[in-house]
Amino acid sequence: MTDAAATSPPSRRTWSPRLVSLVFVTVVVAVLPLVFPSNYYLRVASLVWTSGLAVVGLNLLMGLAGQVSLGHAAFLGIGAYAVAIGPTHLGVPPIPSALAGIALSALVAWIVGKPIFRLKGYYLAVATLGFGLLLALVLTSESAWTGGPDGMPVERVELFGWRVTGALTWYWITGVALIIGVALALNLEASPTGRALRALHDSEVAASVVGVDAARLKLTAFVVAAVYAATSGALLALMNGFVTPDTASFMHSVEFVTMVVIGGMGSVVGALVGAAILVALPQALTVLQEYETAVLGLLIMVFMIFLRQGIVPGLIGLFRGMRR
Amino acid sequence: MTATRTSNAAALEVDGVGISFGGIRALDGVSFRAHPGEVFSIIGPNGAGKTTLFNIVSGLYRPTSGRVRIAGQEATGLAPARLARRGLSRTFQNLQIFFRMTAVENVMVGRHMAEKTGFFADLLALPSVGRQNRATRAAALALLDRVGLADLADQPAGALPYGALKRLEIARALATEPKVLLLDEPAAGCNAVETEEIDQLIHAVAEGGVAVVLVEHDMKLVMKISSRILVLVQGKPLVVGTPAEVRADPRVIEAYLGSHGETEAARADR
Amino acid sequence: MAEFLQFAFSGLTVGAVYALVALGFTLIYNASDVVNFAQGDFVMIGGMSTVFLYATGVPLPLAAIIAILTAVIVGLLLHRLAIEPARGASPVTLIIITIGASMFIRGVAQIVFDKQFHQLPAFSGDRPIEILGATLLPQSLWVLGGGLAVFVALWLFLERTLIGKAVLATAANRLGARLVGINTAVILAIAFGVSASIGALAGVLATPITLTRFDLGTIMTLKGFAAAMLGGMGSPLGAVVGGLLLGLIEAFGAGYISSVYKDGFSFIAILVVLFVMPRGLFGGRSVERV
Amino acid sequence: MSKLASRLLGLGVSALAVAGLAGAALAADPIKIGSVLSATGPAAFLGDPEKRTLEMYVERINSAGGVLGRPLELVLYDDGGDANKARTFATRLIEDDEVVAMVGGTTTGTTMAMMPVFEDASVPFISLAGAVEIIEPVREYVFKTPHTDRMACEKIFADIKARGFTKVGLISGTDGFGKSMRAQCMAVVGNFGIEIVADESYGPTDSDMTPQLTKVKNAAGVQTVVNPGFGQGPAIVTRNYAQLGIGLPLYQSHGVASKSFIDLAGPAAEGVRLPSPALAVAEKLPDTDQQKPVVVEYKKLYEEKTGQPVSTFGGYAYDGLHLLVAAIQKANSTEPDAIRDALEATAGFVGTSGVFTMSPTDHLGLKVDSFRMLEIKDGDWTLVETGG
Repeated sequence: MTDAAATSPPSRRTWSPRLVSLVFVTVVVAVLPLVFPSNYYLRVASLVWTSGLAVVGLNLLMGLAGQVSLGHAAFLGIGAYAVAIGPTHLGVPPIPSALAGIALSALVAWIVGKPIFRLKGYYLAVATLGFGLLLALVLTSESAWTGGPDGMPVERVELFGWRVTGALTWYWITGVALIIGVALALNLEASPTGRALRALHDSEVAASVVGVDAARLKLTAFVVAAVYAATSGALLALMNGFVTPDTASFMHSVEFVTMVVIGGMGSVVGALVGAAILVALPQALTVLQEYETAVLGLLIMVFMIFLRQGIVPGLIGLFRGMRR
Repeated sequence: MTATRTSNAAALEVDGVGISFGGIRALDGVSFRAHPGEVFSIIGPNGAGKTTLFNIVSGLYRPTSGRVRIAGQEATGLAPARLARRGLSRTFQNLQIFFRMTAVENVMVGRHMAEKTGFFADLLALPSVGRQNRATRAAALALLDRVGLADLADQPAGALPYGALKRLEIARALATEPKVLLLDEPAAGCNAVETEEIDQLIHAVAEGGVAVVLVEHDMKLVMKISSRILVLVQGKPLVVGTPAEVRADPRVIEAYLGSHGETEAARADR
Repeated sequence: MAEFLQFAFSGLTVGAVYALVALGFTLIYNASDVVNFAQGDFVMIGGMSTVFLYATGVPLPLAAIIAILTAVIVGLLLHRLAIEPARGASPVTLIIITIGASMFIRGVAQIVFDKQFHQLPAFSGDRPIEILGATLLPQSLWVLGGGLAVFVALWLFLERTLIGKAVLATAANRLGARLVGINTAVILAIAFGVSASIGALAGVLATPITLTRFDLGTIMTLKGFAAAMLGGMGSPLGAVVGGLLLGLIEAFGAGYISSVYKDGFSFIAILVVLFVMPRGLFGGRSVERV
Repeated sequence: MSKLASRLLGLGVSALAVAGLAGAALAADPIKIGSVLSATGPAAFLGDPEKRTLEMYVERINSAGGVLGRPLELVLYDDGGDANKARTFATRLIEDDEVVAMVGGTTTGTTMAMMPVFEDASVPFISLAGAVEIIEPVREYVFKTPHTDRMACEKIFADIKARGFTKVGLISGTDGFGKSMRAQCMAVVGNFGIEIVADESYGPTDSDMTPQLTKVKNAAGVQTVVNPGFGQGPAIVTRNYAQLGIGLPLYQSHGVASKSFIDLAGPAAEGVRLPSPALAVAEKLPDTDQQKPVVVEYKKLYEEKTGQPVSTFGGYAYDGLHLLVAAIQKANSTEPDAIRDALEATAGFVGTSGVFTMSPTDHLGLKVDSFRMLEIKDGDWTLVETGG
């Protein structure tokens, strides 16, 4: 994305790659149901959209601001458990619960992010990892509230007496959420805030001497990413009708980071491709039975070795190279 | 700028600054004042502590001793971003370019403090954001024009030659509308024509009322452009004076210029 | 007193295993800035290979040696086939490659070996040693002794041998090392090999106590990484102290406070340490160079 | 760029389509049975024997002529222990593979996540997971084969009571199995006049439990210790227990009723008691036991085929598959609703876990007495006769 923007000629056309990405995502979401043979495909696509939403958010933190979080699934967990705990234990309807969960997730990100973002590189990674593990531990241990390691059911959403259910309904809900998420991310990327974040990624020192408040901006990106993740978590829980602490697990966090990097850091479309690959590939690889884990690991290595910028930026690069 | 100013306030005042790294005194008792409109240069052999001094003044290092004041106000140990708000900006000896952005975007980042849109406006891409982007871009293009890079504006910064990057850094620093500008070897790696252009640029910036503090190895440039010069040797101040005084000072010739420097200073004289 | 001592024994034994994994992290990080997320899988390879060789009748010491060599070969292959071709890629890219490698190793292990838990007989019997009312298994002494021996051997290797010094030089300044004629690719390969052998040794020593399974690597990587960061990434002393400290915090936390939040205490401790010392206990202060 | 990306997406979609098709083209008109198991991941030691058992018996049933003259087709997916993945595979079984029933769900977490899919689609689902919540409250289409953890607690406490103990120390795993069983034990302990005097836990990947056991040991008046848990934890607990020389009777759960537990725990396992299905003591059952032929045959076949000791988890899969086959035969139909009705009417079915008799209010159909109390003696299981 950044690459495309970088080489496009002057002022008036700077908006266009942004629009292209948005239109592309919208068209994909709109057209897929026409070609899908069964609800199962809708289910897989809905999972790609929800994961994609979280990854687009994480990409703002990793791809734009250049900060790695190894505990991002924790925010997914906050969103997911909010819609589980709210209706079950507190009598709050699902949608207000979801909004409360998203707000809580932003608040937690802000409180946790303040001290954590004084750390750099791997130290930041291990601090976010620690935070994620602590949250997952709470979700697993406080069985009275969370149902413990086996998770808990989530009440179905009811809107004006209409029970929100069915694969196609959820496909559209998650698809629209994704499109909104992508649009906002693209807006941010092209704004003064986004510019400052990108600057931070390349040289924090240079950004700070021109007045960019690095700590505040990183915190902003962290909070935004947390909001995306919590939204994704709430959608996932409502769609599944069930949550388990796996949602917030370390492995899930690692999966999100892998999605960002594989698709291509800094690229919104890349984030979606990353999510699509890691969600859909295991579905396709089931034919390999027990070789699945090994093949998936092998594919991740091969992708990263040959397209080290990530799939989308890497392929764009290859494509340009061929044309020359 | 609300607090009382000390009399005869310098734009930048460095008072007895020193710093130690792991017990080694890298800088000791350095003091100087730079006034609006002047070019104040700091010279010295490699390892004299010039860049370290810049890093203290710009808030990257916290000094072990001494004070830094900007426009008469205490500024010791403030974070770089806060110093920038006080009107201090700088360039870097080892380039700190935003390599993944275009040249003009690099300068646009320099306009960060002047940008008025809020976070939520940015998120929703309100019309004000579009207007702000256009205004920022126009200002950045004007600055690129000023440093002679207008036709490279939309090139990725990573693809620009070294000399152009040096000037790009100056444009980015100028974008903050600084009161004090620290330039760390702006002419390094530039050919004669480019050096001449930088000379004129620095001159014009100072003319505009900015206090320019310059670290530079090109003696010819330094002697020609500076109003006063501080000579640092092994982290300690040796002399402060006009180019003529410095050139004439035997301690400088002995301690720093040496036989090689002597000829260079002589050449600069011609 | 007996209780305190018992917790300490438990913490030191587990901590020594963490320390060995952390040492492996440190070695590779020093030579390449890469954090190898497949580090824990070397522990699994060491343990599982020994178990399966021993089951086919190979004597235990020989099985252990073959297992360690297997891990070294895997480590060298990992470097040659996955890290070396991606040279110059960003640290995040390299991390993802090692995560992929870890999945691959785990995936192959569950086919080559199996998915069940396995154990090895203790090297010097199961009779616990009683000390002031607390008990210690002889195998714990093997683990602690092994940890100490590896630390000393690593120190001698780095300080007293030419190759070791080359590793240190590469860690300090890669470009400089290359300029004085050090082949940094070879150094990196050595780092992967040695680090794999340390991990595998930990697996062999610990299996009689902790048991082993094909996916043991994940938790080992997590704990070893945490220990290395607690001690300060890049410092061998930090790795050892970090590992032992982590083990002790877990044991005392479980013993004196709450066993439910045992893993929580160790990460709270890490967060607290990092807030006070942003580069870990022995990470040293780095000055940003601009 | 958009072209490229769309082509990429097209590739992805066709890959999905291929994967979907791969399962389809087999023998004429087979009966499709679905299964989602945790054959890899942290619960692999449960899911793996289940998978092997299902594959082995589907093959045997088919070579013996199938069911209703039609072959069985097993559509098997591995969820890696991830509930979200399990949910997706459940949808795939219903929507894409159109199975008539499902035998699977290795853990309580994955089972709970999949249940709504089968309930919504009105397709019977026989779960292989332990927790009592799966069948309480009764859900129309959900059944299960393993004893509930509550039964295990009751069996253990009855034995403890019979031995005259009243003060119990508890140390449980924090995985789903351990936590669920701990909760059930806490719920029923009062009925036996027994008091819990210590309540410790350990994580599923912990490698040393001496601190927790030291606390249990020092708890006032503790007379015996119970360890709800499965996987490596109980083996390590047993070893640490011996290391600390605690010397009180130790009870494990049915989660480790397999020969491999004795191997892992070594000599420390001597004297350990646990409730278990008949499978663990197959050959030692009296000839009059109606389960004997079933468990002896299953054990022999499984161990020959896989070279690994038989486990109760594989036995749950055996029971699930055979309950289903019996129901299909009885219903003489492959209509999910007919199968469901036949399953609910199961009576006197002899499986590895016991004799199943289901009803509209009982979708498990086992009683506490189908558990046997075992004790490890000389490195092998022996039956204990208790008054409980």
